[in-house]
Amino acid sequence: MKRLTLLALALVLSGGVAIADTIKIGVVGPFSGPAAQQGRNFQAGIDAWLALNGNKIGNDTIEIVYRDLPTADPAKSAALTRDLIVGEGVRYLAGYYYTPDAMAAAPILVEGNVPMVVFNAATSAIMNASPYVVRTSFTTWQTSTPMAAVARERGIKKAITVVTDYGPGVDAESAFVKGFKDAGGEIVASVRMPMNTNDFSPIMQRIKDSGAEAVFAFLPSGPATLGFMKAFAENGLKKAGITLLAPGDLTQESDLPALGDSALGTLTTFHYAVSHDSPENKAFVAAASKAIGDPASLTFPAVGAYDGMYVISKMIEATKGKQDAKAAVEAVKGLSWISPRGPVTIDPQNRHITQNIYLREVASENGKSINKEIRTFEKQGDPGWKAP
Amino acid sequence: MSLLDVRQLRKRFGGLVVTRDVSITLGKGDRVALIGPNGAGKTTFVNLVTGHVRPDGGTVLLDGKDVTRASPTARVRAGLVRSFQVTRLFSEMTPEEHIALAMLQRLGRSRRIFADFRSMPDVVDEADRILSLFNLSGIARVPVGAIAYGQQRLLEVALVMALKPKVLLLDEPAAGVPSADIALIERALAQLPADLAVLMIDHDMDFVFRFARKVIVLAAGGVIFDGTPQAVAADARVRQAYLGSYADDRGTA
Amino acid sequence: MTTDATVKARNAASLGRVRRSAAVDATAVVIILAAAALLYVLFPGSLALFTRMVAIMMLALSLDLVTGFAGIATLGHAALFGAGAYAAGILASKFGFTDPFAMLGVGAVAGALAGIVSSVVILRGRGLGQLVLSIAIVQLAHEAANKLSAWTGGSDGLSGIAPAPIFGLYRFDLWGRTAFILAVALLVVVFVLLRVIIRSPFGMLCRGIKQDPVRVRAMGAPVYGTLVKLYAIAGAVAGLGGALSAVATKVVGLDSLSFTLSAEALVMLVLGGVGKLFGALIGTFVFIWFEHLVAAINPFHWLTIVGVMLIVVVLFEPRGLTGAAEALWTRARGGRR
Amino acid sequence: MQTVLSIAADAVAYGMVLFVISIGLSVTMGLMKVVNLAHGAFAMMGGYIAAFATHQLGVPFGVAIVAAVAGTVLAAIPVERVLYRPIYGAPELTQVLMTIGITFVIIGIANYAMGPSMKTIPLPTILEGPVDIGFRSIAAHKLFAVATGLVVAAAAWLVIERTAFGVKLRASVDNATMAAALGVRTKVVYAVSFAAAVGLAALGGVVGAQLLPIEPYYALRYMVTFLVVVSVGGAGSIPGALLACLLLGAVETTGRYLMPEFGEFFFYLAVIAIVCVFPHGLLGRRG
Repeated sequence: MKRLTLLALALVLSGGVAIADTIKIGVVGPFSGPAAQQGRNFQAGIDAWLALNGNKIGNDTIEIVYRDLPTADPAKSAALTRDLIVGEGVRYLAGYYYTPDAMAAAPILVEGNVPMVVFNAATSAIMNASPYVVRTSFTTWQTSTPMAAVARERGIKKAITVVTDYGPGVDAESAFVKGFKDAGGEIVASVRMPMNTNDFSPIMQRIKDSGAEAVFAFLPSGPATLGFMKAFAENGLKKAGITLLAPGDLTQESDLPALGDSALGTLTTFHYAVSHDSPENKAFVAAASKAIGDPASLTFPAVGAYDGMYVISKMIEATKGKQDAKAAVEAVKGLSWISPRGPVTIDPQNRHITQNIYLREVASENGKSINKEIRTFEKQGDPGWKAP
Repeated sequence: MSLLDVRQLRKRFGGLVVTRDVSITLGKGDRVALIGPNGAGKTTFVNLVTGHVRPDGGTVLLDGKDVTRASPTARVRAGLVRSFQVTRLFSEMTPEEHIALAMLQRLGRSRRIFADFRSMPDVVDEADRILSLFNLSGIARVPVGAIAYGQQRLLEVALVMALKPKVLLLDEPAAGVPSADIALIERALAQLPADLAVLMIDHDMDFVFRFARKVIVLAAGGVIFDGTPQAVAADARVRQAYLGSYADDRGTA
Repeated sequence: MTTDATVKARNAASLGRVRRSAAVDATAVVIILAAAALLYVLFPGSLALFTRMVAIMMLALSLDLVTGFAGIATLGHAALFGAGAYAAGILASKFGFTDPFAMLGVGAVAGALAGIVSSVVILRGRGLGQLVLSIAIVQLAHEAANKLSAWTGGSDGLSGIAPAPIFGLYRFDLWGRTAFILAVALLVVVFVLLRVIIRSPFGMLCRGIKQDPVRVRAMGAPVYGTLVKLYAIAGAVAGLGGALSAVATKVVGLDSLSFTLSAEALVMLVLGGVGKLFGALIGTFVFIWFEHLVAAINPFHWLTIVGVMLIVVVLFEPRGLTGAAEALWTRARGGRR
Repeated sequence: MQTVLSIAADAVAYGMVLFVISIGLSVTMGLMKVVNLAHGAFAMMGGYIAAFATHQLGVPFGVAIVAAVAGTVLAAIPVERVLYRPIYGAPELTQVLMTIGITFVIIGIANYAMGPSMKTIPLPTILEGPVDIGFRSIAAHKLFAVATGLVVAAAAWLVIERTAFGVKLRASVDNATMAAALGVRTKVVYAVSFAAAVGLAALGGVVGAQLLPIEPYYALRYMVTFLVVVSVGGAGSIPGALLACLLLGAVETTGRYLMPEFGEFFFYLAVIAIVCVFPHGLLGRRG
């Protein structure tokens, strides 16, 4: 432990030396607690990548160091990140499920000379918190914006937005409202629901009373989505022909079995569906399913982690095992490859991933609910990002 | 001038009158006993005087000032102190700390945040004097939870003494004390300052008669007797209401 | 009767006891400093974690004042911690006052104010009602911080806090050395002050209120006012902890105002031993250290292990780790005798 | 008017669901004087058993409910013997810690055994889909929850207030030594009451699962809500708990409809107001 620390110290101070050694990657994610499933998906994505590509990059062996951060806790995130950099001597940081956790870690990167690859946290502003942040997930703006076009194309004139009252919810609302208004639609109301909403009936009443033809909804993936979807069906909104639109968080694959038939027909836009039809995805899903154990619990954070590992491997290759965060990040700017989700590029300007966003419909296939991709919006950047 | 002057105190709970125009005066050095059968309204009377229950009518004057509407703590600070029938002490604190806390409160120093009573010679001296007066010096630094009940009763008296009251209401000071230790309590009571006005409520008649120079008898919420201990036994109404055979025994003895 | 000489001797003995208490405090300080130095040398890479630990120790100490010494059960104490954290963070990020001591000062004041406000509400309840009111307070504070996102950053957290170097000399470095030393210094100061306060007349009054508020009132002392004042002091300590967290980690999140943190602090305190300041320190240290250790091995089972730990403590040593240590110590001494 | 009625119906339905889940807690907390934070954990246990029974064993809903109640009670008996007996009559703080500990362990076990994903309990066709109640349609399972709540409330009230067992229970709580001296086997009384409370928790977990889905963190997620409604009602008072659930359900539902963005404020401000005015809860017994 002590020696490793000293070694890390030497590496930090000397800027790294190009000899064959072990390169540690620190991964921070929710491995316990209510979001443990998403953390397991991080792990599955990483394990899938290692299974398909091995743990050697050139002469160097990579080693993953996990740190558990069960909930959004920026103070703990900052402490864990420092501990990983100076205590464990990691040369790459990865993971980060929640935005505040990524925001807390970002200011440390320059001083630590460590790049960070965000596997999930989906707020646009993270990219401006440090020049050493690269992201392989999505932003809520990115996944929500195409939905506005879909709604207009389907002839919807009046829509209501219903989002959970916190950062990502507000992002989703802003993205949809902007897109929908720009396309000539009318937003009849924007409702923000408190985080701890158990009974969605009054919200459904609001939707009914608003006279909207469609509702755009955002809820964080988790138990509340079930209540929301059920309330939507039970309060007769589905029957009344009101269209439910949402970014894909609402119908993540691991929740679909629980949502059951009530979710059928729901339209969502998202960057990844486990059912995506491509050889890259087949290979990924096979490896990741094996890694996670229960294939039904495989969902979107896994692909963020898988692609994140790819980006990190390219960084290591480019810097030849040297500790040089600037060069590593430069090397992946503009990097393009075929991800399990489709073709992707790291935007050289903001280091966020440019990708296809798919319109999907929840459909039943072989007795199993899936997010069936029915349309592709190609090469979508992050419309929510503003140059600092 | 009287120290405690209770005039026409009245209280009813629902339809039940529990205190019926009770008037009592206590002067300097008075030793008065308040007795009465169970349910006579003694406890309510104490609560009315100390301010824990608001009266429906009447006034309470303490040293000439009207305290009828004053809060219980304000009355304590004005010099009206009570003791409890069931010992109420701080089980994790020592007798020394009890006395010191009472004194600090009296001296207006109990709000101090950066101080230690052990570095206040006046407090240490007086606490020591009071404790030795009650023969508690030996256990001055033992947590109260670990000392004998009789000693706790003594401490209760010592504690109220440390508050230097003008008027003291003693609620059954000998309750629960083994009869062998009653003498100790009596000795403690004898140590009370001569000019203090004391109103004692108790059941133990011998105890009351030895202590009090005046006896007030309460029955059904009203005062039915106010006179000397010698006369109380002879009073027909009291005999009827309360003393019964006990008074007869005394008379024939 | 007492002569001058005996009075003098008695006063001298009494002052001797005061000095002995001071010596105990000094020993405690030496132990804290030695432990801190040991951690500094052995785990130089983990100082950031230890700094966070100290911030939470302040919360546990503050909780100990209220729960351990005055007997008020609360599951909403993080409201005071969060008030300090946000006040310090907002001062730095929105008003540009980045002096760490200014941030700490503002945090303490905000914590004290939050303490007064929550005490006014919490003291209206008794027993269970008190618990529920305390939960309501922290939930409202959490919700308010979420709504006021223009000031607090909402659920994304408040970032952009860049504390200036201490005295303009010692900047907050990557290794977290400056922050750690600042944290330990603050902890020592707070610890000693609290020891003094507990022995003070005011502290005796608070302990008295816990054991029998009726008796305290019968002595003419105010119960309500005393408790509000205690809450203000506790708030200042918790607020200082929150501000320290903001200074050291440069971010503040909604979790600092959460029911979860409140409950966790209570768990740590009870683990260490309620009613003893050292208990708060040891409980926090053991809990967080253990969490770190177990989480590194297998995070999935962390909750189960904490649960078992709590059950074991309640069943076998309700006085917590310090209680167990005391019992061992007494037995060892008894054995030698 | 239509809207007002509609919101009122939602409020009643939500309040009754809360009530069905919380009533068992009213028994442990009010009558047995145990601040039982593990109540949600037992409700969750019931939910898991029902989900397992319907999905894996394919039994009908009614049987699943019985299995959930029986299974949870069986599992709770050793827990009561070993872990709850030592904390009867202990200070609130001790009870809080013990029951939080139990909750954590149950969550850990649930996570390990059942996985972190949500579990659903399929409803029989009769309870699925909306029912027309004149001015609007409402989910049948909500009506079922309302009916269950009313039946359970009536039964619990009868048992506590009108039977010999109820007398023994109240006597044991008020003065255990005295009750024992009078020949009441207090340990048995406590164990039976606890079993009943846990059984009610399991029932609530199953009936309420459509609104509060079963997953490992169920036990923590709704802990505060259960604790709050029971305390506001006045621990130990069945009518009080019912009143509190309806009142807070109304506050929450109306708040969510009128000003959803301030929904949480309404709920907790109402809680503070009620507890400040009624320190022992709406219909709580003093002392």
